Amino acid sequence: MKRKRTSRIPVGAPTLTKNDFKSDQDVRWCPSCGDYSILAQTQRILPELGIPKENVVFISGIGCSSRFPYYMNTYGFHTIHGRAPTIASGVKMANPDLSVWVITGDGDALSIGGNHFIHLMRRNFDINVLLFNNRIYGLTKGQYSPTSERGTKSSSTPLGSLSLDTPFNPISLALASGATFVARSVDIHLDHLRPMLKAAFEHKGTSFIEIYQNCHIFNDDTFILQREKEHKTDHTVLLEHGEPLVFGTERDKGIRLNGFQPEVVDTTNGEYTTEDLIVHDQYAEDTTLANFLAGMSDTPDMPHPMGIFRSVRHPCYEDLMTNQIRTAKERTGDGDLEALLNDGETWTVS
Amino acid sequence: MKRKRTSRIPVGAPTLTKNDFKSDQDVRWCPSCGDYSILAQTQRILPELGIPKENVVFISGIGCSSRFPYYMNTYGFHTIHGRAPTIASGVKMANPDLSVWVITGDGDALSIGGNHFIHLMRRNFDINVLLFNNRIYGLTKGQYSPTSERGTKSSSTPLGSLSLDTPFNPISLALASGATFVARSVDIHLDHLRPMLKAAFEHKGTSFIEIYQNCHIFNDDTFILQREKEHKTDHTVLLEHGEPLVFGTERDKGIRLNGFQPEVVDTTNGEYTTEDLIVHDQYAEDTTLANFLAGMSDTPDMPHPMGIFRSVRHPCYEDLMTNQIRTAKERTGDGDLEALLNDGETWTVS
Amino acid sequence: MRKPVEQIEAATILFAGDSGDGSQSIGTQMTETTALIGNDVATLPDYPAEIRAPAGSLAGVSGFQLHFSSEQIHTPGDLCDVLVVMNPAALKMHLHKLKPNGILIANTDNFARRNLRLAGYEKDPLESDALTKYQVFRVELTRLTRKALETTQLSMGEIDRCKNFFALGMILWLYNRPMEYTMKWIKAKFAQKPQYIEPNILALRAGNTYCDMTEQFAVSYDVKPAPFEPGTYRNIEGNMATVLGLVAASHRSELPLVYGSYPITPASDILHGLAKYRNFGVVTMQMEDEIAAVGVAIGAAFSGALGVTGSSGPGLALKSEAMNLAMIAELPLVVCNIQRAGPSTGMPTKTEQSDLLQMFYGRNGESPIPIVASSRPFDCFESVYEACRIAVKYRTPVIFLSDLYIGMGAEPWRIPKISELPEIKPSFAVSADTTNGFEPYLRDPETLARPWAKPGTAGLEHRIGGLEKSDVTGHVSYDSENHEKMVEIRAEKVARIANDIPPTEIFGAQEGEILLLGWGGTFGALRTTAENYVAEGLPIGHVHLRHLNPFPNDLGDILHRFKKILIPELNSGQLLQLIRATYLIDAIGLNKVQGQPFHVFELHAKIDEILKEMEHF
Amino acid sequence: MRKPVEQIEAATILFAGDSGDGSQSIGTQMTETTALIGNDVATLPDYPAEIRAPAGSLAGVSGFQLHFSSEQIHTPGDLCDVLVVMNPAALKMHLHKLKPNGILIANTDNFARRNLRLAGYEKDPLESDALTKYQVFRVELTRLTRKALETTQLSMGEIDRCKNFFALGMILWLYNRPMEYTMKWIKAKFAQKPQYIEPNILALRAGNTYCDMTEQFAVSYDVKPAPFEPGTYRNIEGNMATVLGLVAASHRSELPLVYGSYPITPASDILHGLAKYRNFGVVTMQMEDEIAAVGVAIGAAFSGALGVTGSSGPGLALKSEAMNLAMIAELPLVVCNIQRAGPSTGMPTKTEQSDLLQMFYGRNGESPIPIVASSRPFDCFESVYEACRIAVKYRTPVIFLSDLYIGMGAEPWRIPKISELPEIKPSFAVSADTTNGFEPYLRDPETLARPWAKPGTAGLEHRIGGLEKSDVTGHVSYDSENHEKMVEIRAEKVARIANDIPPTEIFGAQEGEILLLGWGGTFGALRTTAENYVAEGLPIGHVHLRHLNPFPNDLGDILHRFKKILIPELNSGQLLQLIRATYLIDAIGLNKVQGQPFHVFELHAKIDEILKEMEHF
Ligand SMILES: Cc1ncc(C[n+]2csc(CCOP(=O)(O)OP(=O)(O)O)c2C)c(N)n1
Ligand SMILES: Cc1ncc(C[n+]2csc(CCOP(=O)(O)OP(=O)(O)O)c2C)c(N)n1
Ligand code: SF4
Ligand code: SF4
Ligand SMILES: [Mg+2]
Ligand SMILES: [Mg+2]
Repeated sequence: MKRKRTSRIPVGAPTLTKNDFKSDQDVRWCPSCGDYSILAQTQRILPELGIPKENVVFISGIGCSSRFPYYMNTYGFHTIHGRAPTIASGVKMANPDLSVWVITGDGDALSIGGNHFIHLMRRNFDINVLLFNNRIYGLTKGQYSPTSERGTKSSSTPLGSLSLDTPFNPISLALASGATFVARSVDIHLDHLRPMLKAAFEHKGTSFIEIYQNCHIFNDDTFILQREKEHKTDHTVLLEHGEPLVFGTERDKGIRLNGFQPEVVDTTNGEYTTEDLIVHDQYAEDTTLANFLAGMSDTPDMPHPMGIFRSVRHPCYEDLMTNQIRTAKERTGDGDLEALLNDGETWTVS
Repeated sequence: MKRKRTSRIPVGAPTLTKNDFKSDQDVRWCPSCGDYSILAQTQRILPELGIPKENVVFISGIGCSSRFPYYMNTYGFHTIHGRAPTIASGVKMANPDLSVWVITGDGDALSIGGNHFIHLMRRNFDINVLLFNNRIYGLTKGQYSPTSERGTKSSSTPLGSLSLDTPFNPISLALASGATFVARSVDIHLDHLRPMLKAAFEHKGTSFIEIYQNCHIFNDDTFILQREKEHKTDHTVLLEHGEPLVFGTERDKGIRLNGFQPEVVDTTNGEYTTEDLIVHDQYAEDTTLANFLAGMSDTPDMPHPMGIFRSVRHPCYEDLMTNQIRTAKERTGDGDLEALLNDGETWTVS
Repeated sequence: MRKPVEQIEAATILFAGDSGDGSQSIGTQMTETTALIGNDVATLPDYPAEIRAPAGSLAGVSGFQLHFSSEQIHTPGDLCDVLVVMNPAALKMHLHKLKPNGILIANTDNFARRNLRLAGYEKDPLESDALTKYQVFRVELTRLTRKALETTQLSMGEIDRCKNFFALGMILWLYNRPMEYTMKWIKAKFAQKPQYIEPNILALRAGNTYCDMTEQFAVSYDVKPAPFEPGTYRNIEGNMATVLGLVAASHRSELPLVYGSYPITPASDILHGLAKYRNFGVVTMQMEDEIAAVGVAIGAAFSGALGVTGSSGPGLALKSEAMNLAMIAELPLVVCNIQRAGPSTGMPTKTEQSDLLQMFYGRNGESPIPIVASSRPFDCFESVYEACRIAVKYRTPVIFLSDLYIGMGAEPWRIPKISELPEIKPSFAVSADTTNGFEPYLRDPETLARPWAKPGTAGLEHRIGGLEKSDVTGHVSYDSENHEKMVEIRAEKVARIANDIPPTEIFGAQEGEILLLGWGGTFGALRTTAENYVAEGLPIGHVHLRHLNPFPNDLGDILHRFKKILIPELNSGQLLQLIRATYLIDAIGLNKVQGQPFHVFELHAKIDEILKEMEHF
Repeated sequence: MRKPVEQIEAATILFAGDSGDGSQSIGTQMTETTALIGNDVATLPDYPAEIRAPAGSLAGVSGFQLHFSSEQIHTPGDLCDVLVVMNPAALKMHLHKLKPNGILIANTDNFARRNLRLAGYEKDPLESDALTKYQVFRVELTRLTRKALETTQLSMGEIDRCKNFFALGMILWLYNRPMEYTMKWIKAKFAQKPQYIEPNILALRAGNTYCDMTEQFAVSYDVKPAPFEPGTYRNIEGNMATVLGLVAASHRSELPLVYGSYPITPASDILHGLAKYRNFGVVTMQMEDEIAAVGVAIGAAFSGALGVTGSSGPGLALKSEAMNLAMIAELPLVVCNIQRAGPSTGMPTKTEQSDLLQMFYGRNGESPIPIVASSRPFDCFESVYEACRIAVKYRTPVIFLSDLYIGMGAEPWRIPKISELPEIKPSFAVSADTTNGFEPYLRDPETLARPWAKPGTAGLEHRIGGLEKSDVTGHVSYDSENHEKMVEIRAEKVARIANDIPPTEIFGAQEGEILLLGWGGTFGALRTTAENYVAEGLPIGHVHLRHLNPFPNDLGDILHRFKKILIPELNSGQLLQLIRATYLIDAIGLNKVQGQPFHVFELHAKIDEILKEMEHF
């Protein structure tokens, strides 16, 4: 486990529970919205992190997902559309001791907020970003989003005017922006989501999790193949460090490299064995493998990788800045205001 | 050569020359600025494209580089900081017949304009984007930019406060955004730059060229290894479709895949031959190879690839939109305003 | 035996229930039917916050009010004659809007303990004395609907979703309205899901019959058609009228329409609406943000199209830098602002008029932009068309102001003839007229508009941009005097638009005691108020401004003809501030910042107060 | 024999040449020396467009004007006593600023054909009659410098770059100033490149000696020290004073300073300056754009730091949405706007005051934000400090307005004692005082400020945001009356800041004919003008506002004590508009929108005209 700056609850203090993290506000999402599950898992893992509740801050933009902070009995700021990464950076910079979480949607993070998103990744503040990807604008009633597939029918692309834009792959974008921790999970895969949330917390640096989330009202079942029990074993592949990429209900299929392209092979018919499969390396500094895995979800008929694509340790912005300050103070002493004001050539009139 | 929509000069019409593309404005860059060379090469290739001058539009943001349109005797719009891609998209959408060029800098495109940049790439308008990367903000007098290396000393990071952000790799970012044509060249490598500019024009879809450009005043020689004759053969590798990645003054070195990482090998000492080297495939749909090549310039001691990383044909936004309009007109006939206003339930009072 | 029918002049009905109860759709149906049989009608949908609140909660109540009359009306009514509530929360939220002795229809099936608690009632209000001053009709709406639909194949959940049509059936009976229009609509609406057609019609019929049969309802009402100017009419919402106005301007000017937008309540409907008209060559581009949205519109304008963008509240703040570029580049551009309650994210589903000063001044430097405001739902058509006309004629961005109240409200609209629409002539430059070659800032001496030269036109190659430009040549210029001149020309160009504005109409007294001066969506309340006073013979006038920048040339004169100027606004006094500064008149504001439109009685109260004071002194 | 020395009261010198000629650095040196020997001094650098223009062109001319005196002065002077031109373009651009009979020193070596043509001269003006009304000194500056440096190891190009110090040497002689300060500066400046120390000093000396030797210069001048209040002084530029004011506020409040910014002329220097003070715990973050820059400042404020952001023109437009968030979230935040000439990109290296109304109104909804404006270079220190004080005390964003003219201008500053600085007390909430737990919108009854509870404080966990908030609890609220109440409270909170404003000082007449009312960087010109009239015994007063929102409580009274209110502004009349609307006074504007500050004579002309009219009627 990496050293985190966030303070820990003192030994012996009463332990927190899930309920300590529930605020007094009624949770307001549509029935069956995937957001409920993500909220519940977050409230479940937080007491297990060993940090005091008052050190936790949730920052969000605007969207259905961005109402999240209101339901957390922690510090929270429901800011403006797309700008949560900037505000979160300020919160963290001013107090590196806080555990800062950004809650965002596919529109919030990748449409209006795309620039802050990529810049947050490259600065590597120790912030955790949870992107609730439902491939739609929920709050504004169902327009297509930057992750909607080309040809989506939506309120802004009604009959005769399907969407024309090629979607972003959030994982690829995060990797290209220099993200040091990149993972993917699913709203209702509780036993997968929780460890991912914890791993994001434990990672020192910006952690990004794309969470496939169902919008029951405006984009129901867009992730049916990756979400539902009966499909998911054939349409997702779990990434585990050091393990070959095996999947399928019978764990009989694997991913092999064919040139530079992924290929699904049957590991039971004798042609290939697990030896031929790609072995996952989440700690690789080079992003070629992670990029390759990211591309799979854009490739027809490929299972979508779930888990940690990349996890590497790079210096965090706030630490580098704190160091600069410390070094400067060591070099020239704590700032002396009197001396500063009187700096340079002065003269005295009496 | 792919079919471009842009109209061609009729056969027999007088041919244009470089001078036809020079405006009457004095060119105002510092002496020795790399921008001069890019301007000259652009003015040289334009007459060779076979399109009428009046169909050419240069759109820029703000920065030294963004003054470019003033010097071109074509249509031009020097817009606002970072927004050129949006305005160019509107120009192209309203008249797909135009040849639209975006001129931008590393700050303009990747700092304030980062979001428009990535969205332009994914929409794939048939627009050519030339990014003059000098790793600095020239116009505002030398602050570090999103492509400046970490630890840069600049006017905004003076003594004791070196820059802390990890730079973007523009090529990686373009690829992750779905760019269909991605290339790199150097301001003063005239014989390389010109064919790149032409290829960008010929490509149907958004073409992106990162041009290493020297800012003589605020960031002199940041690309010395890739720009100067005495270094460049060892520090750049030319990408040529179907060819192995060979470089070096004696063309004695090559790039081999070691696991998922690039490795420089000597092809003369018998251990490896050109057979072992990576062969470039610019037309690959899958971006793994292109991503891998992009990553090389972030890897210490690797030569920087020059040339076309990727060139694939995807539908263009403006064509898809034009099709929607055509289809709608075919289906329901040209819009009849009278009928539209009287649509739905009406009643008459007399 | 037919129950007696009473003739009345007007009625106001408010449907209210949980967001899922379908109040909006039966409200719309009642509006359609009422309009089609010739009443004048005005509506006010009242949405809860954008996100679904828990079923049965106060925050989840959705309402739809409509007012119809045998006379011309202008507002959805202050208080209601009939209130239909689907649950206790709806009752709690809206009871205060019911007139004394008004009709309350409540779905008793939803008044169980849980719902009462969610609405904050200790005990069932229907059983208490609190309602004695109303005519209360307790109807087991859910049970009756289930009964009526028991033979259908639908699940219980699906059946319950039909109960709003039961309620509509009742109201249609109560006001003697035919069911046929609604049936037709149900058929069209469920064309793809035919299993729902029959059940909804059954529910509608059942509600209707129920009233006929039960003794509860003794009398029904009739409202005769209103006198309308001859013409063909349809019912229209403000945002839809904006959509049509834009399509019409594009058609009439023969400029292709490029609408760049980013979704935001309550402007999104314009994007949704326009996206349907590809057959008119309409291009809609949902962009990554509001900046990109105005960017494509500016680019399209530069290319020679009709570039339009639309947004609300925070979106306008984001567009301001680019609007300023369009201003200095002197390109035609229309920016639609469908105002909602601010500041910041504010209350996105509530109405307000508080962006006026932002539209005037929200840009760095001296940046005059004309502003045209729509006053009522159907007026959005003409006003946005006028915005396009000005933009094209004067080569300038123009702001079109609407708001949530009129954008979502509906009323009958006399459909104009195409030939009645004013001309919009782009008059593109086709050749360089001067010996110096093409001069992109050589102006039309009358309008001061600069030439619009489309890329693709040989010989007119030129460069524009956001740096100050030299007069005539358009070259970049840092010259002091040129800058001052350009600042003045840009201001003068906007000022000259006043020459296009027809003489201001004063309703009521042409001079006298009080002038009600308004703009935007308050028209209905102000005009109704003025009518009332005029009917009493009091010297009160009403002027409603469509053009806010520039003001009409005759406005100063008019203001001086009245002793007091009262400026009611749904903000803290923004037009007030402009009028005071411009005309140095001690105008008075009546300001309401509640996310809700004015009630006529609020205006009456203020005017009476002023009149009293005036007598006093 | 020493040449005669003439005592004079004041002098104005303008150095002008190509951007590469070093006018700025010798101007700054002359300023330093002059300040150090005790004159009052004011400067005006005049930069060309941001991008280098071709050498010798008109667009490439860079100028530096300084005015020094044995009396208190407030402006860099209207017309010059001495004009030093390094090339014909500089002459062309600036000759009109030279007083009749003024001294013109020209580097004749640069008046060759090519340069003349670039400046648009047909023939050499130095040879023509055009200059007869001036004292012209033709100096072969380049040749003389080369000669003086011929023994050094420098290349010809390097030698030529020393010629500005030759010119400075001449001016130091002309005004009897010591060379030592400059020599010290040269040594420090080239500490890393010592090969340049000696040559530059040689050039300086050579220029000085040249004047002593040549017969051209017969007389030199002396300006005695000015009377200053006792204290320790330094020379300071406005932007540097802003930097120090921010560091001081951070230090005094014990709040760490987090400055988020994106480079833009002329605000970048604040970023550059603050970045040097890591030892004060100052965090500077160069962000991806202006939105991110204000975003980090807001985040830092939420975290309990002093969040500050700074920009100019278009950058402010971009920040407006987030400023609105800070307003409704009621967080302390300081937004610095170093104004430049707009609209749009405008003229980035020229000055203007045209963002005032944008700062007031450039946000959607009712969004009151206090505004504090600095009036002169050294006043930036106190004004920005005051902005921080208000932000922290009232928990509100505050706008600090400065401009390019004062930001880049310099003057002597009496360095304050730390103990003189007003107190800034963050008073963080530490516990929930009520039985309901922590209530983030429970206000201080006097200031209406809400509590500032830092994350990390146990028991005060709470959520805020951009949706309308319920009074006291801070929960999201769509309630109509709550909204109106909150809009009123936010306005009232800003209004109460007026209680902190000391009584307004009126310079000159306390009542009478004309009041000059100004704000911001026009202070110098207005005060000088007022002094002149007061010296003549005319009943003219001058009030210069630091607080623009709210206005001081006594302003209305003061305005009514004068017959005419004249509001000179470097815009088209923005304060004018506010004053007219607020006080219904027929104030008159004097407006200059040329990217240049006022000249005192322009103010005189206007006042004389008004006085004449007043006599008339
Ligand atoms: C500046 C601005 N523009 C637009 C909006 C309207 N808006 C609110 S949320 C949203 C998109 C929400 O989509 P997403 O981020 O995917 O979140 P979801 O609702 O799907 O969880 C939009 C367009 C806004 N609030 N502010
Ligand atoms: C909204 C806005 N913010 C900031 C600026 C100031 N500005 C102009 S150009 C520029 C950066 C230029 O850097 P780059 O894009 O790399 O271009 P270069 O000058 O290096 O060619 C900045 C910050 C501006 N003009 N507008
Ligand atoms: S609209 Fe979709 S995303 Fe939003 S709350 Fe409802 S189901 Fe969830
Ligand atoms: S500052 Fe740099 S980029 Fe700009 S013109 Fe000069 S050399 Fe070129
Ligand atoms: Mg979404
Ligand atoms: Mg650059």
